Amino acid sequence: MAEIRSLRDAVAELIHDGDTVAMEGFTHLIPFAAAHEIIRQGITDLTLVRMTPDVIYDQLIGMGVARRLVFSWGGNPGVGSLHRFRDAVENGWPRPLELDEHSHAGMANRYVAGASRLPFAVLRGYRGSDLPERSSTIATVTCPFTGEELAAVAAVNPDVTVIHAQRADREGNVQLWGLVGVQKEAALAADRVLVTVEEIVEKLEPTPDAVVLPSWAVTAVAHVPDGAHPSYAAGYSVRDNEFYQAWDPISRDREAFLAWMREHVLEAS
Amino acid sequence: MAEIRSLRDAVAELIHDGDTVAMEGFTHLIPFAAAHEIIRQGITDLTLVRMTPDVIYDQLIGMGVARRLVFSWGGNPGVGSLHRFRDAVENGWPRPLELDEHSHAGMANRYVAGASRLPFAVLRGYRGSDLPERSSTIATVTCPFTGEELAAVAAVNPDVTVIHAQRADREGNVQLWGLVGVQKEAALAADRVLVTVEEIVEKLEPTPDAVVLPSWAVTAVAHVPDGAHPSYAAGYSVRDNEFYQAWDPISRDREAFLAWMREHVLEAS
Amino acid sequence: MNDTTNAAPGGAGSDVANGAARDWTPDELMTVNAARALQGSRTCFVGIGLPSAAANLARRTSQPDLVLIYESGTLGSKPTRLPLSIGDGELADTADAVVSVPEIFNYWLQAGRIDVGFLGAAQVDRYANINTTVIDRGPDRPEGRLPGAGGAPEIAASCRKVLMVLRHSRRNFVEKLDFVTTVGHGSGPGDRARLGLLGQGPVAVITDLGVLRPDPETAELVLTEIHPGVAVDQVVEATGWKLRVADAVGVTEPPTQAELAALRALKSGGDPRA
Amino acid sequence: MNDTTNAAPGGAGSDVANGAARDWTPDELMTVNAARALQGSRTCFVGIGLPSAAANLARRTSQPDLVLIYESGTLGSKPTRLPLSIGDGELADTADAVVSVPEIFNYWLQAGRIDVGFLGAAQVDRYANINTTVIDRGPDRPEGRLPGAGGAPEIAASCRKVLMVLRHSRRNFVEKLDFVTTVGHGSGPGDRARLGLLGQGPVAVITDLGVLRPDPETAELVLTEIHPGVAVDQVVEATGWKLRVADAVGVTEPPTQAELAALRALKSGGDPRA
Repeated sequence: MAEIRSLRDAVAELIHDGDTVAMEGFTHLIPFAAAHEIIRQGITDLTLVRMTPDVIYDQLIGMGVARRLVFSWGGNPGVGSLHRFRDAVENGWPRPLELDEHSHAGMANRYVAGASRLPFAVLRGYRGSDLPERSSTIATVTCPFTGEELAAVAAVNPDVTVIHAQRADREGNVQLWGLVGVQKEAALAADRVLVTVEEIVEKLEPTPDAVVLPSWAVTAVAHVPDGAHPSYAAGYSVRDNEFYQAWDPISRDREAFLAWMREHVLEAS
Repeated sequence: MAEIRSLRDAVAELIHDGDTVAMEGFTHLIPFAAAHEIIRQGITDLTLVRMTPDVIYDQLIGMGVARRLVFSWGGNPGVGSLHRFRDAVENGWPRPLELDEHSHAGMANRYVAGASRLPFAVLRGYRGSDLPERSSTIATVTCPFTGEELAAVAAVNPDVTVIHAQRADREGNVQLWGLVGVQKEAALAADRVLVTVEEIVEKLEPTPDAVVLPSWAVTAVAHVPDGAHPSYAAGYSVRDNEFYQAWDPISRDREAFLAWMREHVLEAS
Repeated sequence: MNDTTNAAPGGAGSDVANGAARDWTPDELMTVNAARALQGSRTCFVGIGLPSAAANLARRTSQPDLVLIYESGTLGSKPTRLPLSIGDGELADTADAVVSVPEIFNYWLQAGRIDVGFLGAAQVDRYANINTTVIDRGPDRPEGRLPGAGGAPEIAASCRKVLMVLRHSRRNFVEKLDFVTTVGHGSGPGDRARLGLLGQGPVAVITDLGVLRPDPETAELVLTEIHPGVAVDQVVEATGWKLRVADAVGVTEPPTQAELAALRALKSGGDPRA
Repeated sequence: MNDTTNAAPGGAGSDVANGAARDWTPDELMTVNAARALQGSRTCFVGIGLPSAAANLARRTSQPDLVLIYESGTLGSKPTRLPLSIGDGELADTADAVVSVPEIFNYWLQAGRIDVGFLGAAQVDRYANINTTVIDRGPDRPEGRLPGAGGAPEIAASCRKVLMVLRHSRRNFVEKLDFVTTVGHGSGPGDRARLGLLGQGPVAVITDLGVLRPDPETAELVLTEIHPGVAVDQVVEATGWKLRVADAVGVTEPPTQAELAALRALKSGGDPRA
């Protein structure tokens, strides 16, 4: 059963140096507050997993939290490059960053295999692409019925998955809706699951397009209103598109980035 | 785009002798009215696919519509045997019935592969069971990353899938909710999709736990209120458990069965 | 799941309660003891029929927080009356979450998240393997048809442990299965590991006569408890193989009034807590 | 999708509109023509950035029934203003259905249900293969990092056809890709079939200078149309390989006032139909 904890306690208990951590949310419901808490606690050497390592991972990577990134598209959506990600990959600043790079279809299926506790998933993918040459988690498998060769991708099973959701009840049952992305799969693929929520309610009311994670599939819930900002939580907030645009000049410059992180993350709480 | 047709026209246009037809609905939303229309039109030599060939397939099989059955559990849920199914398998009455038999997990994944247009799906299944000995659609595949041997099941891609749903709008977009079973997968695995609905509405309102099939993924919609009876449509009807119990004595006897079908199906419309 | 065994209602248990004027039936003894066997489990994948009655009874008595999971796609169903089928509307209406059938099998069952799988059976052998597919009726007759596998093979493979509940007769407890639908302990110790089956497999078979449990050394089912009023010989007689009997056979506790009231209310459609 | 190409805004097209006092920009020419290219398609898998602007413009002009599908999991989005990201809330709020990301890729894209995939790119070669992964910056410098594949490899593989839209420059249209992220026509005719790619692949590359289409015989991109005010030599000059030019190069129709009004309203956040 999920325990309801403070964000600080939950991060300290669930996430450790060297862990493989997935923080998911496809543009929507991105767990920024939890990422900031990881940075404040100085947790490091993480393998970070995320289909779209956008601004949230730019911040983690720029602060030197990650030694490895597993991903499929690393940009600031609608704005441009992730400058901290590029600086780490191109120049090793503040530390080198290993990459395991996939397509979205491949990453989505890696989570599906992880959630299903299968060692791999099959897809029609990567054909003719150079991507398999750079990854040890892409292979092929032959259909035993038709002889067709298909792509196989290795399951992802994070030590911890962190997501943000709209609501939990006092038992720790979690409900999210809107663009639900790959969060269910990422959560079910992990050994431990931390969910930050906008609100803790007495009873979860059925809601269209909602995903419910029962309490017994969640490790800890932390009440963190606006914990997805500058991303958003449908029904609670809208995407702060201006912040994403403002991030471009902040993140271009190492010093400007560090100053911003000091002011808005390290010295905040 | 789905066309809105009468049940009679839709069945006549979409379903032909010798087709592979899946009629899905896991206890809930079983398309009985469409099955009765198939019987009335004398369509025959079908390969019938269904995870739980309960009373609906007992009727089709007993009327000699099917030459082959692909399934995973054939009983009258909560009541007992399917006597027409047993009579066909054990005694070849009214005609022999070939079987391709799976577990639920295997059948569900065969539909998933079909909907994904992959030739097969992988699961941890059938280990130690005698089922693979009797089926040509169960094999094994080896994980290219771990070397583990897993079960592979061949995709199911019916010529036609028939389902019942609560609502469609005038554009042919379909909405169903409650126990949604494997209907989305069965529909997306098929070449043609026929949906009977309780109601045709101006606009589909978002509803908790609903599946929406867009009009461009559906071939035809027919307005058939109570088209799932004696099964049910959540929000419109309740399961007629008494009918399922009454079916047991009706179906035990060939003559009683035929008399019932004559009165309630062949001479009805 | 398979609730359409060929066992006649009451079965071999109908001559059980002949010791004293007891106010319960053999089936009630079986269901009450099956419900008790769920103690300590949080999540239960429920087969229809006898397992469903037992799991629902457990939720009404000692295990109010038991999470019931049905293969129709419901997580955390809380029905107020016993569902006839695994797809009765109330299972969805009262659930914490409703998911698709592929999801329930892939993300929830196969992933090994579920504490206990609760199965019925048509035929069981000494290693708690199950046949629900076909019955051999002899060389001149066609096979007798059973409903088939349903969810059982993967429930027995993936849940942390498995409970089985069925009526005790020589027809159900056989020397050799006509068909292995679902593996319990295979042909003995080590077989589950060799086959790569995740959970520990069947830990108890609860019948209307008593309880069988696998020997920790040999994995063979051993009679460990009889129900009040049942004799050991009676169980041996109702078993199609030479049944091993534990050195000290226990006697199960008689049903309490609360258990019986809850069970009867469940079956009659009422809610004893209402 | 990749909207973070390295092309400067305006790009090579900024010196295009020098023939007459025209009231449109090269980017508007590109987007209007990209929108027109969607005619006859019912369903479109939309990359963010230039493809999203074009697909939304098509829905506002000639193709009001165009079904927009975003990899964030929306089927049939009808946004009233241009989304900045593929995950803006309005995409979900206005959709016919919202599904998970695995489902959008497996059941909808991979299954080959979608008429047209609309992609941007950082680098394109003469066979309309795409690089959005890394740029070779020479032997003494580390590779330049691009965003990565996103959905592109499987969009290009699975949609019935593919449209591409990007600004025309020698940096974007290269002799040899530094990395093949996404296959267009591979190394020529027959390659898609050999690789088992379902759809027919790229059928047009729409730029701010004109339109390139694959030669039916060789699959090599050929300049088939220029935009009003653009010279053929200008396009050849802005292409990093020796660009083949069709025997008769057409000139695209100038944008209509309705197209320009709809595009500008979309970009400014208003709804011209409101």
